[in-house]
Amino acid sequence: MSTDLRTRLGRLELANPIMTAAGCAGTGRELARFVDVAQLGAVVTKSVTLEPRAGHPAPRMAETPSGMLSVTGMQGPGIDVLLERDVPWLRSQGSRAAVSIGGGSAAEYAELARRISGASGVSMIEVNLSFPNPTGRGQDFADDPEEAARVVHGVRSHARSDIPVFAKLAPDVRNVVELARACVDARADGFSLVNTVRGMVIDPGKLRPAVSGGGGVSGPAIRPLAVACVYNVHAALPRVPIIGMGGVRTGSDVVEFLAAGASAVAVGTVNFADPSACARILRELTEALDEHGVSSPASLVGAAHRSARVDAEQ
Amino acid sequence: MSTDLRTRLGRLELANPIMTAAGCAGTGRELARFVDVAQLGAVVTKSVTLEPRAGHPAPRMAETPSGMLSVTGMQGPGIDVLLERDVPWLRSQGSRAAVSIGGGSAAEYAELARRISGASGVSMIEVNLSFPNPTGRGQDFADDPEEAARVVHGVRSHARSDIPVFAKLAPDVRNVVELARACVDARADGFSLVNTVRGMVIDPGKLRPAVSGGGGVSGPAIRPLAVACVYNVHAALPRVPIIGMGGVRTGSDVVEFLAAGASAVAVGTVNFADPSACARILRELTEALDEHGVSSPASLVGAAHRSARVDAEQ
Amino acid sequence: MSEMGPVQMRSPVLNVRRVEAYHSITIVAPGIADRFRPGQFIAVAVGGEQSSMLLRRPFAIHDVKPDYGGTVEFLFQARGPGTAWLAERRSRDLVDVVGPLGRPFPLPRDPVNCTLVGGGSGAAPLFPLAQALRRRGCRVDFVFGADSSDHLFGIITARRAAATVTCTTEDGTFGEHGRVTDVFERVLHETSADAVYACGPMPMLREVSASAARHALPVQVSVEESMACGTGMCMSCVIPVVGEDGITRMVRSCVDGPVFRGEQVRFDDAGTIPFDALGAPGWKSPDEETGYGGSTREAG
Amino acid sequence: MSEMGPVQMRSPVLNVRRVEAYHSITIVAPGIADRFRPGQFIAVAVGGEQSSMLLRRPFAIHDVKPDYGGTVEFLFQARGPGTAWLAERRSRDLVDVVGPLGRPFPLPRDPVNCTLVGGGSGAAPLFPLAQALRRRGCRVDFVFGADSSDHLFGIITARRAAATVTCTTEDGTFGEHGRVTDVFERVLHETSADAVYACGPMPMLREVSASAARHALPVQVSVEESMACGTGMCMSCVIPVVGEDGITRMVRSCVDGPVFRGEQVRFDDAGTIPFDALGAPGWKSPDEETGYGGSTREAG
Ligand SMILES: Cc1cc2nc3c(=O)[nH]c(=O)nc-3n(C[C@H](O)[C@H](O)[C@H](O)COP(=O)(O)OP(=O)(O)OC[C@H]3O[C@@H](n4cnc5c(N)ncnc54)[C@H](O)[C@@H]3O)c2cc1C
Ligand SMILES: Cc1cc2nc3c(=O)[nH]c(=O)nc-3n(C[C@H](O)[C@H](O)[C@H](O)COP(=O)(O)OP(=O)(O)OC[C@H]3O[C@@H](n4cnc5c(N)ncnc54)[C@H](O)[C@@H]3O)c2cc1C
Ligand SMILES: Cc1cc2nc3c(=O)[nH]c(=O)nc-3n(C[C@H](O)[C@H](O)[C@H](O)COP(=O)(O)O)c2cc1C
Ligand SMILES: Cc1cc2nc3c(=O)[nH]c(=O)nc-3n(C[C@H](O)[C@H](O)[C@H](O)COP(=O)(O)O)c2cc1C
Ligand code: FES
Ligand code: FES
Repeated sequence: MSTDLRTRLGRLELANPIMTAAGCAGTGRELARFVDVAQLGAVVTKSVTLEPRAGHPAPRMAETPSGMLSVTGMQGPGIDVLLERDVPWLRSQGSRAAVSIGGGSAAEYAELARRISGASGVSMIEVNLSFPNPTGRGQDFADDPEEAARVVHGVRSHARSDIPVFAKLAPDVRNVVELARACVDARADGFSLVNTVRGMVIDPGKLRPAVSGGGGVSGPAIRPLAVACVYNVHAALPRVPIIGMGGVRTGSDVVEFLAAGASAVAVGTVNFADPSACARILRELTEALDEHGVSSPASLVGAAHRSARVDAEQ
Repeated sequence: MSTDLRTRLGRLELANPIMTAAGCAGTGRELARFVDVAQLGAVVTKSVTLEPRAGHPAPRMAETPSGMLSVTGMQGPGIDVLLERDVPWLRSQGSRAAVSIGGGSAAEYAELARRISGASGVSMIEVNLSFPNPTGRGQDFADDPEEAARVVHGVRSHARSDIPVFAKLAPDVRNVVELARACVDARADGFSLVNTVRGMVIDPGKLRPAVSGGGGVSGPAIRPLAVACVYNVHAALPRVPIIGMGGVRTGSDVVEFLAAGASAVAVGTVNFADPSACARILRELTEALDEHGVSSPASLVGAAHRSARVDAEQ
Repeated sequence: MSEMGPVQMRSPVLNVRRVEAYHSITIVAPGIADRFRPGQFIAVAVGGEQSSMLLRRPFAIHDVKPDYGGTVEFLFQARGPGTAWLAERRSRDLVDVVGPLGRPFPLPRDPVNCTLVGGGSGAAPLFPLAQALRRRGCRVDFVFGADSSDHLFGIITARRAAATVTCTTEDGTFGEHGRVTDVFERVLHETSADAVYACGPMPMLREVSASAARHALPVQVSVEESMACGTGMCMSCVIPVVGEDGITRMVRSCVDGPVFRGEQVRFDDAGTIPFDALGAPGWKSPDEETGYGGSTREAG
Repeated sequence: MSEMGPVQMRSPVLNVRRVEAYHSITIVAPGIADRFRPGQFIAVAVGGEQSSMLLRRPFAIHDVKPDYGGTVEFLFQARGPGTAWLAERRSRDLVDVVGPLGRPFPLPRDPVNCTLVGGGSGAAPLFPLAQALRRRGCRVDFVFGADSSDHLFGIITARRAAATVTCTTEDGTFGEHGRVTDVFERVLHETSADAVYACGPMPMLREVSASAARHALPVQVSVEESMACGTGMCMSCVIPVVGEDGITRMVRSCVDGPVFRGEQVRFDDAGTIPFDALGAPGWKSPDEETGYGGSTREAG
């Protein structure tokens, strides 16, 4: 069967549903040594702030069972360098660039959206809400639906109308559906699910945290948490497009996320383990679609909800 | 060095800090075919309800990377059978019995505490708050600090005063510290951290949830989430004893939980993978204490906080 | 730690070989071989110490021999990553194994005629059963069914052990074209069967049990429910079974089974909680659940 | 996919042997051998496809040979579970490897006198460096230090390649009793060193860099910062390095290193974000953090 991998995320069309996750493919250049970045659905850049940031001191990571713990502390060059240097490079490669943003206040997020809209070449804005909120009662913006909505609303208002705004949420919140509803009410165009989950590793020899203050857990270990989030948000908001992520390692993991309700998926930590993973996953996905006898990934989106309904009716 | 493994959990003294996690050692009899249950700190029985329960239909589990997803739906014989049949058996083996309880309302939890207090042989009550709350605005009692506190308060009021009441919390709540404070204010004597984390697995062939409705993720995959909870609760409430659990597999994992602030640990999913794990872990812990040059597990409790303080002062 | 309970050991692999579409592994496991009774299984850890695969894989014991103090053979199909890893084992590798587990096939007191029905790899545990039956003077007749000829195994051994061996394949590549259930009743008649034993997929067990019931023959079935521990600790392998008292209970197939009396298993209700099962919602206390905001977790 | 960038391949193991306290593995990896320049490393996947160990382990390339189209040798100590797994590999096993990675040692244009300092397994990458230097007509002098004699390796090879080889052990079991830094300045004098290369633990690199600076000698150091990807994608391997412009940046030791000019590495500030580093808190925009209720996650 001839497969058509084209994927719609709201108004945005991608060549295929395989993207990179923010912070997990460098600027795109590092990944490009192993994978033809033009062949990916999109490359999402590491969350960028207004100003350059040096990030968290090393050690920044520790291995965990089937995952890793990390905290980079948003090290990055700042939005201006990103727009002048990295986004044009991605465009020059024929790649779609999505920019992930983070800030210390709703105003900073809005300003980032404004600058991105002033430049060219950015296909999507991903709003990383797992950023410490200095004033809110939650620790991150994402821990409080109201604060999250305020940020999303500001970004949507300042972003060019043709650039979709996706809200990125983490699974370790009281109720991810409640949060998602708040973001949609604030006019988010879609969701990126999920960010890392708070965790800690203590070095059993040194008796101290391996990464000071703890960090975020990512990788296959959190895949079931991510799939549950995608499933629940899709059940509640079936028309809002979702980019699923969290431990995607194989084509069959992509099928799992599609069936849960994601329209596309992003590959994160597995790029570190297997730098050519994106290309392999794309191949495996094509084979899996064939096995299911469908010609496009869209046919599988939400399939697990349909089978659950059939079960319920019987 | 001669090691003294005796462990205090508030007023309760255990022979050593290795316990079994609720629902992960059967009634104790199943584990007893592989491990001398009298040599454990305590055996925690599967969460019991007032009436017998048939539980969730099969399939009830799926393997996940370094973990598993499960939902048994609280299958069990009901409190009366537990107190007449299983607790006396554990006592006859010379084992300490802790009973985990669950219910559909604060009144049910309180009634369970009353019945346990009327019987003999129960060393501790563990209050499983990850039970669906039919009336609260959170999905589980544990999703809402007020509801959780109401349950804990009811149990504490109806339990015999010499039976410590431990509140069991899960990591996927907005703020586990806030929840823990609410439970302590309601007179919880300690905490069991953590319960499973909500997740889902979708069968990529059948395109449907492998366990209908999803379930709880357990095992080494969630260990970093569990360690972070223990660390944060201990930082906020350093005098409240904690039983740490979530993916404990080796003696060095025990050291990790002790250093994070747990006074004892429970072995859960790993009993399924390695039925004699508890005995092995106890040996490994003894060796690890030797390597650290300490004679008791208590010396390591909270060690990671002390080293973090030293770092901060330098 | 009961005298004859299961043991856990690191067993050296004696040999690995292909048997048609299957892999056969023989391990040196004296403690397990000693204790074994036909119908019991082992649970094997897969992937090594740092494996991401936490759960043991259950396999029926196909043969035990006295060599090297006691060996155990099991036979499997490489399906997923766990069995793929097992298929790569070489002799002298160590595997961590627990067994023997589960309730064995009960043996008849008298020398009666027994028909043994195996579907696919479900034939594996019937070979040691046949031996035990023959030692008691029973006549044994085999009925084997599989998708195709390469999913049948041990036919020569079976012919030595049994009075008759009848085979069916769904694609007609060996024996009769069709399913075991197509020939089963005929074999019952031809062999004057007094008792039936069966192991294979649930639909086959259901039909075999129903046929046996129609002929008023006692039938023991070995079920293959997905298992996380195999030792009775996790409650994941339950099926609805009617007890002597007429009450249906959700029982663990790993410790209360895998062998059950066919008429006691509620095949049609497998994968559900029958409304009349002990502790079912509505049975006494309703199992209320809210649909609030998402999935439920293991909360019990 | 740049022509001379790193490649990823499944390489067969040619052989595994013990070298004193180390294990040496040689793999057949033509693409890596072709591209290799001294100082570069490989990143090896450990534990097989279903491994719970997700991250690759970085190892310096110790030797490349033209045999079988190109072989690569690395040398390691079995420390944790990943290296323990590697130590169990046998010839013909396949390992998934990425390389060559990182910035190689820059070579002098002229035939100068070079002192190469290795601490423990840090000596490994200095052997191919020595060969390359000798091909340029440089004089090579080795200084090796280790805890004890069994942590020194390749002394005979070193003696063939170098004018002098000086060894120190902390327990005095071989060579001089003490640390490399105790003998390093003496060797510099005796050999009229023009340039220094060093690989080993951070404290050693710091002292070697400081000594070289006192003697106004150029020094290249290869650092060993803990790495998650080795390919520049994860930002976990950063150290503070002063650029040509005098500005300190947090740079990735996997792609911007592992080889740096000694005087550019802010050894005393490793493991911190120096207050004057580009983008440090207070440098421009303060990195405000709340202490509310728990740990922070990766949020960037
Ligand atoms: C009592 C019993 C005896 C068995 N005897 C045999 C035998 O003799 N030969 C044989 O080939 N197979 C047998 N099976 C099935 C065998 O256990 C599975 O094929 C095997 O576990 C699949 O593992 P995997 O990693 O390849 O597959 P995966 O699908 O990756 O396994 C994932 C998880 O699902 C479980 N699982 C998957 N399929 C089954 C299944 N059919 N039954 C139970 N659990 C399953 C696994 O144990 C594991 O926990 C038996 C099962 C049971 C319960
Ligand atoms: C550029 C570079 C070159 C290296 N070359 C060599 C060499 O030639 N020979 C040698 O014996 N060792 C070398 N190392 C160190 C080697 O990578 C570690 O010993 C190894 O990763 C430990 O893995 P493990 O699973 O045994 O230990 P674990 O402690 O279980 O590893 C857990 C995690 O920490 C990381 N890690 C642990 N120790 C180190 C370390 N010292 N450096 C970097 N990461 C670490 C691992 O990569 C892994 O991600 C080098 C490291 C780097 C960065
Ligand atoms: C099959 C299974 C059944 C469980 N049953 C209960 C239970 O009845 N009550 C409870 O509080 N926790 C229950 N848990 C959670 C465990 O007690 C434990 O908190 C959790 O699994 C984390 O520990 P682990 O990773 O070591 O398993 C269960 C877990 C599993 C896997
Ligand atoms: C090292 C590292 C850096 C990350 N940086 C970012 C980031 O800058 N912004 C963001 O939204 N998510 C970031 N993430 C989260 C990932 O984009 C992704 O949401 C998460 O890791 C789950 O996917 P995975 O399991 O495939 O990695 C980072 C994750 C890792 C491991
Ligand atoms: S498999 Fe765990 S109880 Fe049967
Ligand atoms: S190890 Fe990932 S960027 Fe260096």
